[in-house]
Amino acid sequence: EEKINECPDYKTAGPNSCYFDKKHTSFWTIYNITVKATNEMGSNVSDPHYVDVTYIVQPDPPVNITLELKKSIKRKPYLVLTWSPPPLADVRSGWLTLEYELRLKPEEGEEWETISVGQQTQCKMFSLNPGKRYIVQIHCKPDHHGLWSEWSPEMYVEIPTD
Amino acid sequence: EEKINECPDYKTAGPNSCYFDKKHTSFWTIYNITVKATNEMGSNVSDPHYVDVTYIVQPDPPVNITLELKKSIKRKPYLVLTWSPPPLADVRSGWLTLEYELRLKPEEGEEWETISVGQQTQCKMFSLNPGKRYIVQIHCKPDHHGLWSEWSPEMYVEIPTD
Amino acid sequence: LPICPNGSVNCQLSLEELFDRAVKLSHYIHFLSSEMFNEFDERYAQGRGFITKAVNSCHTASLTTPEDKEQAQQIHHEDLLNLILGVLRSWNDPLVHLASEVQRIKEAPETILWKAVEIEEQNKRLLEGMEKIVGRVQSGEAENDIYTPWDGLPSLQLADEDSRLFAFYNLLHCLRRDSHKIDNYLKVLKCRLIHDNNC
Repeated sequence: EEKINECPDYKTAGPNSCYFDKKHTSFWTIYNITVKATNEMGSNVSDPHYVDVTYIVQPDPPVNITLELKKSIKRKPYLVLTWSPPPLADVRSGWLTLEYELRLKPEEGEEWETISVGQQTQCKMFSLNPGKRYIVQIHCKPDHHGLWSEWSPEMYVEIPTD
Repeated sequence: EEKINECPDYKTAGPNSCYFDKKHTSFWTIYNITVKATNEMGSNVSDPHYVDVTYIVQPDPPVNITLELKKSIKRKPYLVLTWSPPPLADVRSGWLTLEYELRLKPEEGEEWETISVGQQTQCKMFSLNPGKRYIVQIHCKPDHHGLWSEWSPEMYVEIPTD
Repeated sequence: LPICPNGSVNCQLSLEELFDRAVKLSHYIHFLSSEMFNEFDERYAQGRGFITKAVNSCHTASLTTPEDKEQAQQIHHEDLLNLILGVLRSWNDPLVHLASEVQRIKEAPETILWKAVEIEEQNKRLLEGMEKIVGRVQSGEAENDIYTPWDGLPSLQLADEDSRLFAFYNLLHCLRRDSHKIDNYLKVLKCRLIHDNNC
């Protein structure tokens, strides 16, 4: 039989909201959420909204991003990027596995070039235009389901011309 | 205890060969393979050859290779290459992660310049000699273990002189 | 790096290699299961309200599985391994029938048909690998009793289309959920046993 629970916290997320903390949500469970409105005339219930938290997890952006310019054996410049998972995302235990995507573009360019790097936390970028200043950002997502994080703050790097 | 199995198929791969299809190879196992030669004088067994199929995976070459000549803001020509993973390699699911290398050389030149581009499926080539005709090829390999694919068919591009 | 430095003495994959491959396989199986469910949902379930009935009706529901990180971390690794084995075994039979029954769905796209067969094959392969891992890690005899039977075949063959499609929807929904559990638990075990909880 269906157990109906009232919203545990109407305040934390501001007006007209309901906040479910970890104690009130578990993975692999489909929650049927309805909103009931009542006034002196009576009350009415919204259509049900079905949610499994597994599919709506959004991590924070990656942190500790480093950019390092290196030269290949044939003196060609390439960029080594490293980063760390967001601190709150517990990847250490294996319960959450993140995958990453980075994007870059010349500062005055329009089009971002997006590269998916799977679960790695470092990446080598080749084919960079000497003399150009590039903007680089990284974001992450749980490996199967959930939402991409926001992009990390913009970082800049200038490729030498010699 | 070690189970010894005879070669399942002496024909498919031609003379003096043994062909193991998917049903006869498990990737949880290291195989100890020996070849026994017999004639009227008696028989003899080769030294064991140990094989882990994950280490000998060779993908097909990349496909859908496109070459496009572009002009940078400072009117300098550069080349944009894009390609796709071989169709049989399931990279989308993360089952197989491929890394790529491309090589190019002026048509009449001797020496190939080889550039590793990690998991990217596109690459920009700067510092090309105007007026020169280049040959370009790409190959790929599973990211940890396995063998490089054959090189893709040769593609040609001429760098304009103006 | 030679594969068997000291010849055939103890010439086998390391526990780390076994776990690496098991995790890669479970990731792949869950990826396929998710895609198959989404494709089926998009094509056959829109507007039929199947989700309301699919709540907690999986044949593996009787297996007590960790529902959050703390529970997964408290459970002993041998128990979690045997639980994974139990869930995998419980899916052998339904996956055999899914692969054949899905061929009978009206205009079932090739991508669904191919995935049903591929998942069945890879599930067996993962089961083979898990038995090797358990053999390595387990002190005593591997427990064979964790298993839940599946009696859903008749519902996949119902004459009434709506009921039959709901049966498929529910099975695919459960496969997506259970394959995600297996993938998560294997990643937790790998981090615990191989990387000392420092993945």
